[in-house]
Amino acid sequence: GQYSDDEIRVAYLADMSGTYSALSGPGGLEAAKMAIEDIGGSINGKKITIVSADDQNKPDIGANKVRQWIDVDNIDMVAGMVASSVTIAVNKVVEQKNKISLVSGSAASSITNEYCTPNSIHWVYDTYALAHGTAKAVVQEGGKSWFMLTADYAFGHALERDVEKVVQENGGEIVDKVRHPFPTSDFSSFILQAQGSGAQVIGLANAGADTTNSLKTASEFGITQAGQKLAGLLIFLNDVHSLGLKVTQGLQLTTGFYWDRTEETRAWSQRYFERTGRMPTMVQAGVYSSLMHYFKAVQAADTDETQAVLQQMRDTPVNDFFAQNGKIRIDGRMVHDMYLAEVKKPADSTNEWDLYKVLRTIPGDEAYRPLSESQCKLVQK
Amino acid sequence: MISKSDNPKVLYGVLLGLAILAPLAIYPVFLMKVLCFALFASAFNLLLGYVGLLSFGHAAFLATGGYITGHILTQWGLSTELGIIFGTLAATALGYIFGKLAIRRQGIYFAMITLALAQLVFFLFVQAPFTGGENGLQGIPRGNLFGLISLQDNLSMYYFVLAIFIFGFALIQRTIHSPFGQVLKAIRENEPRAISLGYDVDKYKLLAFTLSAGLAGLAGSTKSVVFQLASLTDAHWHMSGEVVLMTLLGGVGTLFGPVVGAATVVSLQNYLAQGPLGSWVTVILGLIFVICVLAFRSGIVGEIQKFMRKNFE
Amino acid sequence: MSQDFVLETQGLTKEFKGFTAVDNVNLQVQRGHIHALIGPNGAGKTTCFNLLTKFLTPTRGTILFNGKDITDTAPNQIARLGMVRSFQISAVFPHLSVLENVRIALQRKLGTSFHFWKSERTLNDLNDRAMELLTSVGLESYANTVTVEMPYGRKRALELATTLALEPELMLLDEPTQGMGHEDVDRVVELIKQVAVGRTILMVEHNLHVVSHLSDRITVLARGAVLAEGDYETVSANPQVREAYMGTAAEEDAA
Amino acid sequence: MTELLGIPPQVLFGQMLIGLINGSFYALLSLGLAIIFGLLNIINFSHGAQYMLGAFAAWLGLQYFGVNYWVALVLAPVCVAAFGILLERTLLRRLYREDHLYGLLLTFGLALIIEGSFVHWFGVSGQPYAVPESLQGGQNLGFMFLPTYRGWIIVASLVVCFGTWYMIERTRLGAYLRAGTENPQLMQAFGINVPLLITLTYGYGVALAALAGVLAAPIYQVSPVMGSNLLITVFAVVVIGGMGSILGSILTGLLMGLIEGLTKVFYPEASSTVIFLVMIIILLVRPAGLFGKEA
Amino acid sequence: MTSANRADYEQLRLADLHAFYGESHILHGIDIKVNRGELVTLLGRNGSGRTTTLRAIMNMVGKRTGSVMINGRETLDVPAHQIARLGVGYCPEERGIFASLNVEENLMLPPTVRSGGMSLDEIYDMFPNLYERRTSQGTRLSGGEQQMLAMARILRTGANLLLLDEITEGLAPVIVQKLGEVLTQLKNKGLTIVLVEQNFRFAAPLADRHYLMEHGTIVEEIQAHELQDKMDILNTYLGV
Ligand SMILES: Nc1ncnc2c1ncn2[C@@H]1O[C@H](COP(=O)(O)OP(=O)(O)OP(=O)(O)O)[C@@H](O)[C@H]1O
Ligand SMILES: Nc1ncnc2c1ncn2[C@@H]1O[C@H](COP(=O)(O)OP(=O)(O)OP(=O)(O)O)[C@@H](O)[C@H]1O
Ligand SMILES: CC(C)C[C@H](N)C(=O)O
Ligand SMILES: [Mg+2]
Ligand SMILES: [Mg+2]
Repeated sequence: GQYSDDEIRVAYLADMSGTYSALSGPGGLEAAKMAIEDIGGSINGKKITIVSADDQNKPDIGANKVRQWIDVDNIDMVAGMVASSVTIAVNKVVEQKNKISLVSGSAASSITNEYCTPNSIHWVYDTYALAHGTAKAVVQEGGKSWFMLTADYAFGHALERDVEKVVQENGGEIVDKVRHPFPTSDFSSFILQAQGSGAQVIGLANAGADTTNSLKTASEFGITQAGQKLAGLLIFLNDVHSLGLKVTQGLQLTTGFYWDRTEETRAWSQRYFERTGRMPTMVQAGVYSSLMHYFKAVQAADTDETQAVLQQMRDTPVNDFFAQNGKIRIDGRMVHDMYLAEVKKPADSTNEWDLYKVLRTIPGDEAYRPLSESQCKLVQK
Repeated sequence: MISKSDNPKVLYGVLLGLAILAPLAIYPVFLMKVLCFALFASAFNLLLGYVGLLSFGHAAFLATGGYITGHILTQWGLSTELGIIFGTLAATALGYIFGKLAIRRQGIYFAMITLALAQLVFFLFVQAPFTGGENGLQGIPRGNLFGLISLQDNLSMYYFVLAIFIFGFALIQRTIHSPFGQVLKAIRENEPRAISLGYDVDKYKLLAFTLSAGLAGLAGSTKSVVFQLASLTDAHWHMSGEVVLMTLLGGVGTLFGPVVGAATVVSLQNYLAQGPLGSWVTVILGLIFVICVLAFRSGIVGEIQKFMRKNFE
Repeated sequence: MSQDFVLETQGLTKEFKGFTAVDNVNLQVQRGHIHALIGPNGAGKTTCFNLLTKFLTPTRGTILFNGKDITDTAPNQIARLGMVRSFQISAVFPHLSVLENVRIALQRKLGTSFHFWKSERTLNDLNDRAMELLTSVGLESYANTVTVEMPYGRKRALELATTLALEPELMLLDEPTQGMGHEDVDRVVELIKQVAVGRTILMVEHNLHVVSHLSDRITVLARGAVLAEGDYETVSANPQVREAYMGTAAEEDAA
Repeated sequence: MTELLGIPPQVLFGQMLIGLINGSFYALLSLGLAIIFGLLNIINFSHGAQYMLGAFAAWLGLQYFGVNYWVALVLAPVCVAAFGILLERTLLRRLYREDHLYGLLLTFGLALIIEGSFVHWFGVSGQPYAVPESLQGGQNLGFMFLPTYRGWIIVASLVVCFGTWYMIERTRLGAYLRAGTENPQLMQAFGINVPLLITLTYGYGVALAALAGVLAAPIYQVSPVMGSNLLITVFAVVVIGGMGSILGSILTGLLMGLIEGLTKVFYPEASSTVIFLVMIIILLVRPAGLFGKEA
Repeated sequence: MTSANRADYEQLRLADLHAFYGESHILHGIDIKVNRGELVTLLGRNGSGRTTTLRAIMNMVGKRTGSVMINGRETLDVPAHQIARLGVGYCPEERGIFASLNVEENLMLPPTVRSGGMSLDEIYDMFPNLYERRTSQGTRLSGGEQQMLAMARILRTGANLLLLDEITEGLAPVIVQKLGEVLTQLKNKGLTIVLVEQNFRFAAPLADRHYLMEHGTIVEEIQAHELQDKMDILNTYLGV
């Protein structure tokens, strides 16, 4: 078949040192390397090489890096991609240069909505799914009035928008909201405002350190004792791990992956653990899964030519430890089951990484925005 | 080297030759980035090195140039040159306003006022509807030069950027060696004396500040066209700090110092980040600055000049 | 008007937080005079000087220059009107050449000082005039020296040359001989005599030797107010002045 | 219920109290900066990193040596100060005669090194540090629930700040410090060991930062970037207060905390910008800052 | 009585003293000897190195070689801050008044190095201007008042070897006269004084000896009684 440079060149772009590095970062790179090893280091006799870089969560750095990778290093695809703002910028370049991007880190549902491109696939989760998992569950359990605490940037805005819609659809209301600068180290006054609002639920539309700080502050001000409930709308395994169960117990969250769910997830995660000393987040698992799917498509199509590979990827359902029967839609959304989980009580946890109890599986079609509501330019109506 | 530096014309010729041939060996987009930052640092140096004013808010001009040009090119569909000219003018105007407010203060207070003003500008860019917030202003078209030459091609874009850089650099060089430059020098040397000779020093500083802001804006406008993106990074105070570092690293008050400093910093950021030392980039940058401050205080170009003076005079 | 005053103050007063440093001073400097301001330490001479040159704002009172009220005029404007101060601490541009120092003062009149697009070579037209001025203070051989490298006394001379370039009507000198050795003192006295031709000079000076040799008229300040006024003989004969300021030194120094 | 500016008074007072708490951190940090700037003429850009080191020292101590909060409160500042003193003796010392730009640059480089290393070792997601047993819980003040620990922060930092102020403005040692700031050589000629004085002062300034770090550990996450986020704001506080003014940096720290708190009620997006707006206005009206002496 | 109180006790001795500022070599081998209770002057043109000599004694120059004996003790390796403790008081040319301290704090600043210094009252008696302005910020004083303050504050410390640089500069003649009287008093109390002066008329009647400096070396030593005879030498060097 046809292979550019006689090699398959992949790239990994993520926040390697900043706020989001623990949930993606070097751990995601390790997952990518596992995928390369597992496929045998080469496909159809063509060697696989990988480059990686730190985008520092800055759109300009990410986009420039990818532009250079494509111009100079002739990469065929890029995986990883964390901050939504970076992803949207990178996807523009990737589209312009006709390469492939597999997005595992970002959350904003706009990536496959108003910013969709034919060259990108959004793999793990998105804000729509988060809203339809966590927020919906909370409203249905009776948390009708909400106070939104939102990170004041693209991702927070998207999450806030998706959550508002879900809450209203399910008969709840948003009584008030406040946007905090990104990042913020002190949440006390926001928490105080949330407290003053009298809402039943405080929805945290932020991520990483912002979420962990909000949670800690809330516990300090006795929010839960006073009868209000917290909904962390985007919580990663490492957040819970670092905050500890005492602070986070009972928190409900939506995730695209949890290591201790099935035999396959445990087996893969165990291998990952042996290499990194940590259990994988959904993003890190997603990096492996998305790359593996890509490699298999290259293998099957026997080329690394963009459109051929993309076609092959779309035509094949995703079936691995990460997703069962996942399918890639025309707008770039990889639709797969999501899970509503609850953080365990310290007493119920048997080891350091025994953190979640999966409450419910949310079927993919319910979790993700239906194409009928899509604004993506690729979707024919 | 010696004979070259004895005759600046020869030196300039050689450098120009190198600049024209460079994209054959080096990735043009990287070179364009270097040129943009070199112009930015040179503009900053006009202020710090030749007027003695440390602005800690120069990012605001870089960003203003970038955003305005980006907005014009994406929304108004004007030609690339016009977009850049308007971006530059906007930064110049902003520079005038900053200057008006800050110029009466000195030293650290001047630095802090410029920082504070730049923070307000940053806030504006975060909040304003047209900037795309955190996402940045994306998909700026490179367009055609004079409606003829497509700039989509990296090489033609490169020569366009090189021309802009040379224009900016020549303007700075001329400013320094102009009657105006003489007065600036006098002000830096002994301000009260310059006042007593009847010079309205604030006006001179203001003009210098405005010029510097305009050139910084030019760098930002050009950069946004090259990368087809204007983002908050350019407006963040880190950027204001970075340009100080570039300038000091290369050599304050030397013509080529900022250029060398910018090239060094940009290369480090570009090439170090992808190597095995990836997660140590910050640490390595930190180390370099520490070493520079301790051992090569006049910056790279400054030290070379000192060395030449010592050994060949 | 019977007498022609270049500079006049009326009721000039400066208060610092309840302390009156300059107290209702009426000073009249006659055209063509060398006028000295003397007085004991803390009498308010420097403050007075700073008021006249706008480095301080008066609490009360007016300052008239050629009959025009300049109490609220900006310092650089005053310089343009023809009243120029020289500084107590040597005021030169240390890293410019001696010639350039003088040229800076000449340059303003050219009207190209904001022209950042012109070559500095256009300034060479001023070199002849600058050399003339340097010659007049005996610095012609130093023209291309970097100013820092000159001895102290010469810097003073350069400063005078620079000031003269502005063709001031009135020059204000603050302790022009402070910190100088005897030789230099004499040279500066000579210099001041030279440049005083056709101008008015107001100076603050402690060296009675200098005062007695140069001044046409002397104002003695004490505790912020005028204690005595007149020529050297009159003033030095005043018992109050002797007690507050001169002590028994007067006769020796005037010698 | 009556409302002030459309806000229930409970919320308003609550926010002001919260502001005061943040202000306490600003005060401690800007005090340290002001002292260091005053005596060493160095704009200590590594102040944020040193604050972070304080928090990390407490965290590491607890994690690996079982050092409890109260011991850490003393030990961490001492350790970080010792580290600071080492830096001062080996590096900063060489720069005293240079333009303070170089001090700024050096300390900036140091901050990059320190923070970069910690990011490499610990990642950026914060490490938790529990509120000490005896300071858990809180008081219902009627208009708000004040966690005991936050109350403690206000008290502790006020005591430390005003103690420091007293020492500098009212004692002989303080007079040496102030004079040493202006003319170290002459102080030396008067028989005062200025290098030692400088070293100790730097150590003290750093210790204040580290102390703030320890105080912060239980309420913010202990993270390598916790300091750099705060630093630029603290600079603004120092300048608004008037560079080198001890009292100015303390009072302004508290005041800016309050203003920030209020902004969070009315226009939260601007809360990280408002201090800069205040700074511009203050400097235009009072060029030397609120408490600074005009040159 | 210890030897330290004998009249011929050698309080300061410089031998082959060289001093440098960075790379510039300023003093080229100075030899000076001052006995207890003597007042000697250093005369010379601007830039001849008089200030540098005093600063070298205080270890305030970049580098120095040779020998500086104070009270019979070699001090070349003594750190700057310990020199004052040997009983040396230094009044710098540029006065060195501290802006952040008020007048009284300035006065009280230098630590006492020996007993027997003047009391605050005595000082205020001598300089009433200072008493009047005692709560003002130090640098708000007029030039002359600052000069008084700089001089006064080392009289408080009890130092018995005074290094005074141009103390009459900028002072009104009456004050200069008074200072002359003060110096005579101090000398009579047994203090040793090294005086750098431009004002020869002021220095001449006070001094026991004069050292004439030129280009960083001592070119002439003149005893007080030889002054008349050597007027011409002074003339060539100083233009007196
Ligand atoms: N900014 C100020 N604040 C308060 N007092 C001041 C200030 N400036 C000067 N003074 C006081 O005003 C008085 C007059 O000072 P000024 O400097 O004018 O004296 P002078 O006549 O020049 O004395 P000298 O001959 O010693 O230089 C002094 O007592 C001084 O302490
Ligand atoms: N810090 C310094 N660095 C370099 N050179 C210096 C320094 N201080 C003084 N000098 C030089 O040393 C020489 C001697 O200066 P010094 O101050 O000792 O002279 P002086 O006899 O006291 O004269 P003055 O009357 O000016 O006080 C001069 O040439 C001077 O330029
Ligand atoms: C990994 C995530 C926290 C990224 C973030 N939610 C974003 O999309 O910007
Ligand atoms: Mg005076
Ligand atoms: Mg001297």
